[in-house]
This record gives sequence, structure tokens and C-alpha cells, in this order.
Amino acid sequence: MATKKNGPVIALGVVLGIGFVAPLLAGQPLGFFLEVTLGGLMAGVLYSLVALGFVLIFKASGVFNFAQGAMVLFAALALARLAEWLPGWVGIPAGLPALALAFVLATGIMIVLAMLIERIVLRPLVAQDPVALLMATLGVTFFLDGFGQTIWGSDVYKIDMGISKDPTIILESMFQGGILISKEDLVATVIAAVLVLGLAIFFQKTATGRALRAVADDHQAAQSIGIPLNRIWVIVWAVAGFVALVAGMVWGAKLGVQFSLAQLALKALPVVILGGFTSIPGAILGGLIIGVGEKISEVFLGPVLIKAFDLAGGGIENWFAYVLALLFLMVRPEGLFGEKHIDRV
Amino acid sequence: MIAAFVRQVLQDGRVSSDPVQGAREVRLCLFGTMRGYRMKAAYHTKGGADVAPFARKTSLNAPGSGCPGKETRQMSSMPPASADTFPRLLQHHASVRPNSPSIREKDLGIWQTWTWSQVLQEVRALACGLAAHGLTRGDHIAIIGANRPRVYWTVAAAQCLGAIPVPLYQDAVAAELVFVFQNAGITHAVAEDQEQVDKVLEVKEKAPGIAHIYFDDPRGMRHYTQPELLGFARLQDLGREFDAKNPGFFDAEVGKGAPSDPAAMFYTSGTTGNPKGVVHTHAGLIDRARVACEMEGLTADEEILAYLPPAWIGQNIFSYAQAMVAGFCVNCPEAAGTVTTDLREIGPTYYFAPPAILERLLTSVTIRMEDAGSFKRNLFKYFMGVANQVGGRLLDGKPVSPGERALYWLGDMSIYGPLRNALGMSRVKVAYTAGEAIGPDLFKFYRSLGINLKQLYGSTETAVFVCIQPNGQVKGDTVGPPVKGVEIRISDSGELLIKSPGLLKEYYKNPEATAAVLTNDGWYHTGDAGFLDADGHLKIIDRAKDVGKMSNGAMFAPKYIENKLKFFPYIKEAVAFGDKRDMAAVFINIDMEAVANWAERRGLPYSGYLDLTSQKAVYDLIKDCVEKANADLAQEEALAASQIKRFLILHKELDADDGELTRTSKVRRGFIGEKFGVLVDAVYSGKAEQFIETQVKFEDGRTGVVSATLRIADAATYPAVKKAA
Amino acid sequence: MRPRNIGDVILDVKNISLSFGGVKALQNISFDVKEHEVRAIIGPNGAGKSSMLNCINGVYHPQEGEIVYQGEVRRDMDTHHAAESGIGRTFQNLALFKGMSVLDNIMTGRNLKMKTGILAQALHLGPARAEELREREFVEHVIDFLEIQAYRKTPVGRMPYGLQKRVDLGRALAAQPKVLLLDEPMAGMNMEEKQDMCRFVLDINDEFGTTIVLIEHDMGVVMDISDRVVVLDYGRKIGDGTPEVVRNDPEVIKAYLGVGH
Amino acid sequence: MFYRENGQFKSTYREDQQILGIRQDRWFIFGLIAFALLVVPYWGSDYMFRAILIPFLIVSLAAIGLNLLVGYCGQISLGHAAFMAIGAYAAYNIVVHFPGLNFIVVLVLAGLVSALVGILFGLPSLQIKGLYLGVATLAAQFFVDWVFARVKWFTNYSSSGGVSTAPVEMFGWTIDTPMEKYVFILVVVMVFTLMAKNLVRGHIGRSWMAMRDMDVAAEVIGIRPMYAKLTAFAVSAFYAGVAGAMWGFLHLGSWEPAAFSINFSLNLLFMIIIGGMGSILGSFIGAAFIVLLPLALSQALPLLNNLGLKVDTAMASHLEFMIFGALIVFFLIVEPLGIARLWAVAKEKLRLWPFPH
Repeated sequence: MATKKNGPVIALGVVLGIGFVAPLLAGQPLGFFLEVTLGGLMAGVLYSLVALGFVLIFKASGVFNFAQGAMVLFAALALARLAEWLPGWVGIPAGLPALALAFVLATGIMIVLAMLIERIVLRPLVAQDPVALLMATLGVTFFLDGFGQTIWGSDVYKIDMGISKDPTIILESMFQGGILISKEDLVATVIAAVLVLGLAIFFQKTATGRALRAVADDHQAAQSIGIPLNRIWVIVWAVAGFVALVAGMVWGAKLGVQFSLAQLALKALPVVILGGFTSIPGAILGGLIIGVGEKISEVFLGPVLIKAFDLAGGGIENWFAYVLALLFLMVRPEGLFGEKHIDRV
Repeated sequence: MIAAFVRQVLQDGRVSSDPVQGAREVRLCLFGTMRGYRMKAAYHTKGGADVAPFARKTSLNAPGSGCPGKETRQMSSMPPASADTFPRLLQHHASVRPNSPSIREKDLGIWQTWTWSQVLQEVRALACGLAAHGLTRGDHIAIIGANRPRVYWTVAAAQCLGAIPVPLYQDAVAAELVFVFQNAGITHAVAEDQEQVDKVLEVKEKAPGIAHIYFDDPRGMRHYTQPELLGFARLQDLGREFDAKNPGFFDAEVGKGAPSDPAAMFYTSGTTGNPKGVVHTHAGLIDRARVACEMEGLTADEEILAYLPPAWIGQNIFSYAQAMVAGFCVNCPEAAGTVTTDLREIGPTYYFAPPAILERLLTSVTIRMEDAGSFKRNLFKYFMGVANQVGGRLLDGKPVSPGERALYWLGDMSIYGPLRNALGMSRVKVAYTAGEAIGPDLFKFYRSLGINLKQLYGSTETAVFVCIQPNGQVKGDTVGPPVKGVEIRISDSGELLIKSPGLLKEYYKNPEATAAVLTNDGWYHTGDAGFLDADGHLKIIDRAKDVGKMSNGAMFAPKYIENKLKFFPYIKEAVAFGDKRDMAAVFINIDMEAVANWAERRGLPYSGYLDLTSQKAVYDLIKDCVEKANADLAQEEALAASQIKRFLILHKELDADDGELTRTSKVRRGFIGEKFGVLVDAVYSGKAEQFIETQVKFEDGRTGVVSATLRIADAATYPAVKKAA
Repeated sequence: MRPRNIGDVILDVKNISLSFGGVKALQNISFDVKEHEVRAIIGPNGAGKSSMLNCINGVYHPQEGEIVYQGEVRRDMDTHHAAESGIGRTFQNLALFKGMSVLDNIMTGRNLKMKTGILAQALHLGPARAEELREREFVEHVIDFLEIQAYRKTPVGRMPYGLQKRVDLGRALAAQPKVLLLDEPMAGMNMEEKQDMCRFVLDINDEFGTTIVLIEHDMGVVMDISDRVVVLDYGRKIGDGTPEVVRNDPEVIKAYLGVGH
Repeated sequence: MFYRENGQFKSTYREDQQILGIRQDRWFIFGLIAFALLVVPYWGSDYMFRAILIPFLIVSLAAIGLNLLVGYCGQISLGHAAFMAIGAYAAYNIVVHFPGLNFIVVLVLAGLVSALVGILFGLPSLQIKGLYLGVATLAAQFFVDWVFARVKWFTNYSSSGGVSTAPVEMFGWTIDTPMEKYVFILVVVMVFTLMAKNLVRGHIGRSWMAMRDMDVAAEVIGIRPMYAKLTAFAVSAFYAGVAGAMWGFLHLGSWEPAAFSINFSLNLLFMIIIGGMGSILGSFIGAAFIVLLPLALSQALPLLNNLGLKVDTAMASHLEFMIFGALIVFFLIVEPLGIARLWAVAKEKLRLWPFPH
């Protein structure tokens, strides 16, 4: 059906359309709008990174991993603290070299974590109701939050990627005042793009990747041709752990590593609903839509709402993603790119 | 299922040699023996109240236990003498306790209850309906079905009209029923359901006298068009109409009834030929029921579960006659598969079970306890040991030390109480067992739990109650003294003769059979051999025809001796010789499993059955058993002479395939005596060992030869104990 | 032989076609069911038998055709309306409420007849309680009828398979259906259980006059208990008539009976 | 072991269907109630009422509400604290606009408002289920959080964004001491528990469980999914609303929107997972567990420190997180029906004692 193919386009169109109309209503310049949009896209990249982890795990094991946010926090904490401690332990110079080594170590930690979760939590719960699995990952979330802060500490930590925090102004010629953009965000975008590209290659070209796809398509069939499910799950969780680490690094660098990271990561939930639970492109596009939508609605819709309802400030971005996802669920539960097969009544 | 099982059990106790031709003589005799424990036969003097705070009070308020106040109160609850027929008893209770429960049935998930006045209404409607269909005084009405209120109402309704109810086993096949229907001249039949109706219709082809068939459960009956069929509810509707038109009819019919009228007829099979209809009168049944009620102090508050076949006289006595006399409530289970649950729910205060059922219950307890964790198992073991020591004495009102009492109380909290609850016997005040010999351990198990289980002796012809073990005088190997109204005499041949108000009136239309058992001066020949012990308790030994005499003239009861031995776990079978000889001797089959276990525990090596049987240690083990049995026998003056002097352990297991056992696993004493003649000769010629070669049939049909040199051992005997009466 | 009392057409399926995204599950199926009869639907696996039942009671909505039930014409039913107008249903793969006891499962089948409001229930007020007790008694008759008294309070999951099938039947019976759709009521049963189930099906038909539409694989059972048989094969109807007629229909023999029979 | 059921037979359906069918259970529960009502008020300390009993009881009520939805009807909710918030703010506004209204009426009205919103947020459940519904309820949580944080009308334009309440009054009785609060809450919770029990044993409860266990079969036998699910949402939100109003008025006294955050929601969920899904008793057990564990941990701190383990309060709260998380996983794997199920098994064992289960 026509509407289905055009769905993603229409959705993005609607979000951007609101954005175009809103500044006109508010009498804001277009350059500011573009700046906001770009800012939203950058934030969206971060959402996409977390959402990627969700999608990977859901595709391969049908588990709705509520703990992805906790994994992001855990990975970011590990990275930040290791980078801080390593110079003292092994005499490696602080700064980028320490960060690089910390990244390698943190990757190892996330892989071990993935194996433990698979062994201790998932394997005993195999073939359970999806809701039970969701709740199990809720348990994992709490455990990781507590565990991470116990071993890594619970203050706010920095990840210094050596990129200047100074904003750059681009397109000065086209718009009055140009558009403010942060280098950090640019780097984050690049990293995300590289990661996505890497994942795409991994899934398309490597034998393991193909096995993963086979598992995602049909568990039983995959098992019957000899693909060991348990190993696949470990790999997927490990990959998701790695994705979490990258997200944690980028996010941590931007916002600082702290407990609220885990909560922010919850935003990835509406992202995957928008994009579809099983689609990697969906996760990316969904993240972008939410990121842009949030910023635009906050900046442009916020004042309108504040005026109309006499609000004590904006904060629309706190719920925008969820309500958008909710509306989406009512209209198009399989998401933008998701498979038609859906848990419908 | 249970009914069928019980019937099987009850039939096993009978003497009929033909297992197929469904003879169902139910003899409640008991071949009790005692092992391992011994209770003094002294009458206890303590009153119920101060016997044991730890034992439940209900089990101890025995009449004659020095508690007169209680006794008179119980007596006064008995109906007046004017209520001398069952219909009048029904009317009495309906007026005295109209709103007390009379009968319950678990139906549609709850215990549907009818009060005495409701039951009277139901019976009245039913009787009038039957009358409208021509059932009159002296007619016979067949009742086939499981325990349901309507079965009992039909009995009462027939009795109101002066007709005679004939309850029949619901698992009997049509062919078995034909004779009964013809013999009794049955005109009306009440069948429980489609299955029973089909059966009666089949019988009708050979017994065309059947004019009316009523069915209780209408399921599946929609398409039956036979004119003689009518639903139970319709019959009662008919009765109500009839009653409305003839208002005085019912009471007049009840008024016409006399205590000497026949009240019911129970078919029982002899050893040969057709079944015989045992005719009992109102007076006989009511008298026996009343005497037993008074003796046990049964009141209108008792609850009983009716789960045995209604065609068996015991069921009629416990669940109809006694309920009618004492006015207590009868509970009918929901379905055959729910009896255990129903028993637990009701928790009867009055209970009967044949030994086989008690045995099965104990087995299930044992098996389930095997599965329990080690803590529970050890707890169970420990406290069952305590119960074994203390329980019986507490129940009998014998002295028990405070320490023992405390221990028993702990056991009661943790094991006995829960176990009684699980068995459905928490509230049991009186429980009876009868029908066959009950193993002393089995009997003691229930008693030590605090369940007042007692043995009784009786048969269809004697309306059950001949002897009952009184509270506080329960001896494992006797069935107690004769109850009030019963006279006992031992004939010169050793046969037990009985005179009792509850004796049968006659065998229906069978004067020869009647004359054979009932003498002109009113003595009934039981066919059982027995004697009264020093305390006046009856001890049943065997069927009279199986009892022989030793050459010195002393009584020789082989089955009694064999049973005594078989209660030892190590002895599987025993064959006793001694008839017309100067001493008693036995051949023994060891219980391979038990003895092998015993051998392993003691580290005794053996290579197989034959090897095990020839071991000296095994002979010593068995000798010990034999001597214990001798010690028991020495206690009985009449049997002291038949103590076992010599014994041997057979080299092969007695087997039905080799003709040594009947197909129902009873030893064929005569055949064995001939087959192993060399051994018999060797035993009586005093040899110490004897070689024998025996042909055996293997399971695959081949035959082979087993040969062995068997040791013959001597056993110590004891001087007869002379008892002061 | 059971005396029969078959009435007029109660359910008329006309030209039903059903497809799932290009897969044609049913193609132009028509047949009728008369009141009080036992109507069997047979056919190899994947013939569309269960889909047919699902169309009748509104689980699936056919793209074409109509269903006339008790004179009422409709393209598709909604499940609630189907249940309310007297169409009961059992399931091929047990669809019992696993967390509930036998009694509660069958009581739930009776829910349709229970009307008291939520507040009355919360307060257990007179009418709510009276209704509960009244319907309990009815349900007890069902339990009695199906001879599962011993399992009344057992969680259904703990019962043997054959008895679970009985509970499924009981749950459908509790609503006193006019038409009972039975989806392979004897699948996976041993001989004895099958006999019991046959007896129950016939007894239901006899005692309550319930019209029965059943899917069954056991040809012996079908030939024994059904009045008329519809034969489906790959979504098409290839035979219709009494067991005798169907048994001797060459096309049916070719498509179905010939294989392995 | 303590059960003696012989002779406890039922001769009417009413007896057979009563809530506490076994006499020994009846004694136990009545004993417990008598103890809670007659002994505890005179014996408990203020700390005990304020820190343990009051939160335990209120949170139990909310957990019962959540259990009705999740455990009985099978509809997941990750945002149940939002309904508590709605109840609390509704009660606040009712009291603001109708001062002097009997507090019981306020509670009921607050519950009703919450129930209405519950129906609204339950609407997606007609379309979606499982994980998707979980996200929808999260949306409710965040949206509600935002509304109460930002829309000044709801907080009566208080400058801080928080609200505070005066002591509750009704029938001339001012409920201001912890003991009085405890007694009032206890009675309310008892009444609502009884009503919940009545609901789940009635036909509405069966239709919920039917939806939970096998929704297609439920529809086929004539249960309307819309009715079943929306009533579950409504009742569940009603309970949460009442609990929320009591939490605000009787436990907190004054509060900010963060009082009913997503963490509260997740805690409620943990209560029913640990306590037992589909069990009223489980809701109490779970609530007790979640309320008591942090207290127990903080009590244990000095002990641990004495043992040489360096544990500070921050660490204790992390430890709490870990224990909760591990317990959730443990129960989902080992006993998905929670402690209530273990309790039921234990009871079954006692009934069968000395036989094994």
C-alpha cells in the first residue's frame, strides 16, 4: 500500500513541516531554525547510537533490552574511570593514549558483561514471555546501575576526547549570524557514522554477521542448520555492549558521565518504536526524527504552550518522544521500517 | 472403582472356591494374631475423662468406662421402644430432630443436605409412588446402584409399604442377577443409571416379572421408550399425587408394619449352588443396630461416609440401620474417584474399613513418606516409634508416664494429628475393621495414631454384630466378647454356634439351607471354629471344616498357625502339618526380598534363593520367628498342643503354576503334603536333613529339576499357660 | 441407532473466500448446517478447516461471501457477537486459561451470562453474590456432565491432556451454545479418551440438542458420529454429504481418503 | 501441619466460595487483623508508623492496583506512579477548591479522576500489547510528570512547584498523629483489599485473567477485550490514585512532582514481581520487602563497618539497587510467581504434612 512505503518520508516531513511553520508563527529567522535542526540532528545521532543497541538485541534474541541505558552508563563510567586511573597504574600518558587503552579495556569488560548476562539471565529465561524478559532486563538495569556506581564511583566524571568545546560558526554567508555548531557534535556524528558503516559491513560481509541475520529471521531454522543460538546471543550482546560503549563515550564527552545518562538512554525506547524494532536504518532515522522533533518542539512549540497554558517553563522534550511514539503506535505499530509481523491483538 | 475393589476384598474373605461365579457371601470373621506386642487383658478402670489429655476425648468416652452421666445422656438419645420398625424410626427422627441433617451427598460440588423431615417427605412421596405402581406388602424390590440418597430412600420407602428391599451389587453382570430376580420374584427395580437400566432390561428377558424399572440419573435415558421405565423424579411426582388423593394411605401402611416383618433381604452365596437370600426382620436389624450404638455411645451427631457397596449387609447396618436408630447423618461420596477427598472433607466420626483398605492406606502412607525429605522421614520414624510404645496404652487407658505423655503430645502435634487429618480420621470416635485377619502391625499402626480402631465379628446371617472389642479391652488377636444379647457356644466339633436377636429369619424360599444352619432351638451354625479365651473374648481360628485334631485329641488349626507365621515379614508362606499326627510341623517359604535385605545388612554372602534358604543364619532367623509363634500359641490353652516342633525352609517358592497354590494364592495343603511326601516323612521320622528333587515349571514353559538337601530344624516349645479366669 | 430430530438450516455459509496476504486459505466455500445435527469438516492438514471455524465465529473476517446464522446475514461476525448469539467453540491446541482452576475456567465460559456491575462485585453485594452462586450451580452441572468432579479445584495445567480437552469443552458448554464448533476435539487422545469424548459429544447433541460442527481427523470417529460431512482440500470444497456418500465420492477418495486409508 | 480440615465440609456454594475457606486460615487472618488494629497502635513507636507501617500500607495499596492490571489482566504498566501522582494532585486540588470535604470523599474522587486518566492511557492497550504497551505507559509517566511540573494550575500556582497540605480532617476527627494516620490507612487498605479480592474472584476478575492467559480464547467465549482491559486500567488506576492521595496527604504532607517519578513506578513493578504476580497477598509481601530492605540495609551499615567493610550511605543505596536487580532476575528465573507462590506452596505443604508436596 502506498501510504506504507511513504511512511518514513511523511513522518519526517511532518516533523520538519512543524518546524518550518512554527518559526514563521513565532517570527523567528530561518537560520535559527536550521541551527536548532542541526542541534537536534546531533542529539538524534546519540539517540540513534543507543537505539542501535536495542535493535541489535531485539533482532537476534527477541529481548526488549531495557538495560541498554544502564549498559551505556556502565560503559561510560568504565571508560572515564579507567582513562583516569590508567596513567597511575601503568604509566601511560594521560589524555588520548590513556583513553585509547581504556577504550580497549572497556570493550573487554563489556564483552565479559555480555557473556555474563547471557549465561546468568537470558539462558534460564529462554522461550519465556517477552514481558518477563523485559522485566528481567529491568532487573539487569538496576543491578548494573548499582554495580557500576559501586565499582566506578558515583560522581560526575569527564571523558576528554581532546576536541575543543568551542563552537564553530558555519554558513555565515547564507544566514545572518551564521549557524552555531559544536565540533564535538560533529565528531560524534562522524563516529556514529563510522560505527553504523562498520556494523553494516559486519552484518553483510562476515560469516558471523550472516549467522546473526539468519537467527534474527528465524530462530528455529537457524538452530536447525547448526547455528548455535547461545553463541550468537553472546556475540549480539557483546556488539550491543560495544555500541553502548561508543554511545557512552560520545555522550559522556558531551554531557559528562553521570547517573542521568542511564535515564537519558530511556529515550531510545521511543526511537525504536518510531523506527521499528528490527530495523537498523529505522533506529538511525528514528533517532534523528526524535532528536530534531524534540529540539524544534522545545524551542518553537514550547513558548506557544507556555503562553497558552501558563506553564512554569518548557521541558517538552521530556515527553515529546514518548507521546510521538505513542501516537505512532496507534497508527503504525510496526514503526517506519519494522517488519509487518507485529504483536497486535 | 472403590466399590468394585471393596467387593473384591469382601469376596476374598469368603470361602467360595469359585472366584468367577460371583458369590458374595460376606463373612466378617477375623483371624487375628498378635506379634511383637501384648496387651494385658485386664479391664481398665479409669474413666474416659482422666485417661489422657493427649488422646482425643471422643475416642475414649466408652460406655462402661465409669462415666455414668455421659452414658445416660447417650441412652436417652436412643429412640423409644415404640419405634420398632424402620418407618417408625424415620417418623420418630423427623419429629424429634426435623432439622438435623439426615443424609448428605456431595453433588454439584457441595454437600447437599437433607434433614430428617425432608427425608421423610421424600420417602413418603416415593412410597406412595411405588404404591401407585402396585408395590404391596411382601413384594420384593431390587435396588442397584452406588451410595446415593435415593438408594436409602428406596429402602425406607419399600419398608413403609411392607415390601422387602433387595439391594444388589452394582458391578454384578446381568447373568448373575437373573437367579436373584427369579428367586425373589422381583416386580419393581430401582436402577441408578443407564448402565444399570440396560442390565435390568437384559435380565427382564429371563425374569419377565419385572413390571417397573425406575432410574435415578436421567442422562442418556432420553431415547428409551420401554413402557416399564420411569424417572425417579416422575415416580415421586406420581407419589405426591397419589398421596394427595389418598391422604391416610401412607400412615396406615406404616402402621400395618410389625417388627417381625421382613425388613430387607441380602443375597449371599454358599460354597456351592445359587446365592441364598438372607431375610432379616425389622426387629433383628434394629436390635443389633441399637445394641452396638449403645455400646459405643453413638449419638445423633455422628457422621459416617457410605462408601462400601449398599448390597453388603455391613453397609446397610452402618449407614442405614444404625443411622435410623441413632439418628445420625450419612454422607454419600460424589463419585468413585473422590472418596479419599470426600473422606477428608467429611471427617467421619464413625468409620468402617476392611483390612485390605486399611492396608492400602498404610501402604500409601509408607510410600508417600519414602518420598519425603530426610527431616520429615526421621521425624516420622521417631514419632511412630513413640506412638508404638505409648499410643495403644493411652487409648486403652493404661498407665503412661508424664515423659511419655509429653513425647506423645509432641508427636500428636507434628505427626499423628496431621496424619489423621490426611487420612480423614481426625474425628473418628469408633472405627471398625472386620472381614478377614488383620495383621497386628497394621492394627497397631492405626491404634497408636490415636484412632480407636476395633475389630468385630459377625456375618450376613447374624446382622453383623456378634462380638465387638470394647473400648479399653482391645486385644489384637481376638474379636472381643459377645455383645449384649448374643449367646455363644462352641460345639463338640469346635464350631462356633450363636444365638442372637439379630439372626436371620430364614434363607428365602430355601428351607433346606435354613435348616442346615439354624437349629430348632435357635442356634445358628457359623461354620467357623473358635473359642473363648480366659477373658471371655472370642478368638476365631479357621473355618470349622479345616480344623483337624492331633493324635492326642488336641485341636489343630493349620490356617491359624500359618497366619501367625505369615505376619512375620521374613515369612512369605507357611504350610502347617499336624492333623492326626503327634506333633505340628511347618514348611516355610522365606520372603526373598525381606530376607535378602536382612542378609545384606548383616553382610551375609549368598548366591541365590536356594543358597539363602540353606544358610544356618537364615534358619536361626526363621527359628526365632517360629519360637515366637510358639510362645503365642502357648498362651492359648486350646492351641498350646499345636506348637511347632519341627520346621524346614523349602528350596523353592510355592507357585500356582506348580499347583502348590490356588490362583488366589492360597496354599493347597493337601497337594503339598503329597508332593513333598518325602519331606513330610523325614520331618516326622526325626531326620535332620533330607534330599529332594523337584520338578519346576519355568515362566517360559520349560520344566526343570531343582534338587537340594534340606535341613530340618527343631524349635523350642513352651508349656501351656494356664490362665486364671 | 440414535433417533434423530434434525431441524432447519441454522447456519448457512455462502461463498466464503479468505486469504492472508495472497495466500488463499478458503476459496468460495459454501455449506449449511442444520439444527441439531452433527456436521463434520474433514480434510488434510492445511485444508482450511480451522480457518473455516474461525470465520464462523468471527476470529477471521472473510474477504468475500456471507454467513447466515439464524436468519441473520452478515459478512463477518465479531467474536463477541458470535458468542452472544450462541456459537461456542473449542480449540485444536488447548487454549485454556492456564493460571486458573478447572472451575474458574468453566466459570469464565459462563461470563457471558453474568451481568452485575463492577462496583457490585467489588462490594460483593447481594445481586453480584447471588449471580455468582447461581452460575456456579450451573457450572457444576457442566462439571458433573463431563465427569471431572475430582479435578474441580485443580489448576488446569496440572491435568492430563485428555482431561484438559474436556475442560475446554466444558468452557464452551457453559455458555449453553446453540452451535458448538469443535476443532479436533479428539486430537492426541488414546482410544479410551476418544471413546469418552465421542460419548460426550453425542450426549451434548442428545441432551441439549446442540448443533455440532466438528473438525476431526479420525475417520472412524467421523463416520460414526456425524450426520453429514464437508470435505475440504487446499481451501476448496471437494465433497459434501452423508458419511456414506462422502466415503464413496471418487474425488474425496482421490484427494484425501485414498492417501493412507 | 497446623491444618485440621476433617469436618470442614461445605454444604452451600456460599461457604465453598468464601475468601478464607479453611478455618485455620480464618483464625490466622482475623488474629492478624486484630493484632494490627488493637495491639499495634498502642505498641508502635512514631518512627515505626512513619518510616515503616504507613509507607508499607500505602505502597501495598498501590501495588495491589498495579497487580490487578499486570498480574491479573496481563497488561504491563511501567508508569504506574503517574496514576498515584494524578490521585495526589487531584486530591490536592479537590481540597483546595472544596475545603472541608470529608477526606473519604476526597479519596474516592481522587481515585475516580485517576481512573478516568487510566482509561485514557489504557486505550492503546486495545491496539497493542506487551512491550509496546510498556512504552505507551512510559509515555504516560513522562507526560504526567511534565504536566504536574509545568502546569501551574495543578499546583495552585505555588512558587516552588511543590504543594503542601494541612492535616486531614473528617467527621470532626483530625488525623495528625502518626498512630491515627496508621489506623486510618489500615482501615482504608483493608477495605480496598477486600474489594480487590472480591473483584478477582468475581466474573470481572475472571475476564481479566482470561485476557491474561489466552486472549483469543477469551474473546471467543464472549469476553470483550475492550471492557476487560479498560476496567482493569480503570480499577488499577483508581487504586493507585487513592494510594497516591494518601501518600501525598498522610505520608509526605508536602511534595514535589519528583515524588512520583519513574523510579517509583519501577519500584511498584518490582514489588509485584518479587511479591507475586496475580496475588493480592503478594502485593503486600512485595511492598513489605521493598519498604523494609533499604531500612534493613541502613540498619546494617554500622554492623558492616564494624566488620571492617567500608560501606557508606551512597554505597548502601547502590547495594540496594544491586540487590533489587538481582532479586528481580532471581525471581523471574526461579519463581516467576514470586514469594506469594512460595507461600502458597508452603501452605500446601503444611496442609499435606507430613506427606511431601
